[in-house]
Amino acid sequence: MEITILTFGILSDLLEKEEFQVQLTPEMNVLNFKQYLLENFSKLNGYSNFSVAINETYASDDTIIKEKDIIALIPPVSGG
Amino acid sequence: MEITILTFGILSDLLEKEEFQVQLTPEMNVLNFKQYLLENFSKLNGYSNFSVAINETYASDDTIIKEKDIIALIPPVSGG
Amino acid sequence: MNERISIKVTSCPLKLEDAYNFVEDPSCGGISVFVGTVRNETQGKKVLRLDFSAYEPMAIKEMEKIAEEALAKFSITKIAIHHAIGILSVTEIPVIIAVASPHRKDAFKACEFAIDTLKETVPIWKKEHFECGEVWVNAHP
Amino acid sequence: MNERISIKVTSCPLKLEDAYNFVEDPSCGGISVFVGTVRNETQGKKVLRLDFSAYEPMAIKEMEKIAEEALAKFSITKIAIHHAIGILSVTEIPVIIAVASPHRKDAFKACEFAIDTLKETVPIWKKEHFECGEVWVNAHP
Repeated sequence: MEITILTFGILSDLLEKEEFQVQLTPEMNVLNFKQYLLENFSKLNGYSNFSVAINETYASDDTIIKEKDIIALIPPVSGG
Repeated sequence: MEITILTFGILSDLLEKEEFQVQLTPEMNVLNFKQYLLENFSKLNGYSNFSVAINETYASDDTIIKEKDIIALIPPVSGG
Repeated sequence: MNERISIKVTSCPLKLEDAYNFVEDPSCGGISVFVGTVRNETQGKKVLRLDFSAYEPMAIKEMEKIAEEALAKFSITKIAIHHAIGILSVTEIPVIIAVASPHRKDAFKACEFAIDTLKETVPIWKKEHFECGEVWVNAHP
Repeated sequence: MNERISIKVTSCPLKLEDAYNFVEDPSCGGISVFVGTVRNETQGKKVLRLDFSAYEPMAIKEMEKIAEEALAKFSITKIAIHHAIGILSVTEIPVIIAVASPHRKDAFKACEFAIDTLKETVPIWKKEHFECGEVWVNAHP
């Protein structure tokens, strides 16, 4: 299934894009998705210090990614 | 010696004046001064819940009152 | 007076931007402001207005002491303590305290210290006016 | 949205009076305001400006959560959480939080809770610009 990924902060700089699509296997959870990214995007250069939000809400490692989900890669926040 | 007394808050209401003079014996301390007031001003009606400031600074019970001191009777404050 | 301190006792309306502009500083990352406002009720009774009076020269001295103590106790850069006197209606402002510091925790702590101490030591009094009478706040234990 | 909450993420300059006027209420005796300001240095390095970016719809949701949680945890009446994005210079204002409550302790606690939590959870990022380079704040442990 095709999933849209949004990137922010340092991750936009590392990946050199703010949005892209990936093909994921069904029933993939967030932890496996992070591993997939680290293995397939060398530009991340092993940078794993980020959270994942699904549909504008923080997701836990065992959340299953579903078709049409919008995934955001959230590096450590620094607002305020 | 003649001493000027300033009153504030409820004490102005009780004594019905904001300033008056009293004749005090020399070497009187603040504690004795408070007793003097309570004995000589029946309008106070026993109201003893006040502090004494001398020359715009809080005074302790054993502070000696000196000629030309300006004494203020400070009921519990309620600013803010 | 210490140029890091702004003290005011006034019968004019207090303005938030006066205190804020005084403490704002390029070295500071946070500003904590406390604004006291007149409530419409106290202990279940409807308040019409408050009447604040002060022993003004002593009030200013005590407010300066609080500001100096806050500068000594906390890592803060500037502090403003402004108090209004006279008659104030509901939502009007008796007191504004603003504190600027490099790091925010210090500003919060100093601001709370200043308002707590002001309420204990500064010779200012308020009379509450109700529909049926008036009372000096705190006068009776 | 809850009428006791004002949330804003904007590229326009934040105004203290907007947050203040929103929370001011006749039932309240105290208003605690926190204003974040851009400092001229960080860890000994001179800061020229900060560039704030946000995942805006999620930032708004997370700020609403903070406001709802503050209303549930503390005896407060109203809360405003406003954040600016874009480029800000020294002394300009990235964030304003204002909280009104009947009694002041609740306003202080809720205001500090809100800024602490915002800095942990709200998806907003700042890049510090120095004379010789730039860095995403917090990006590296």
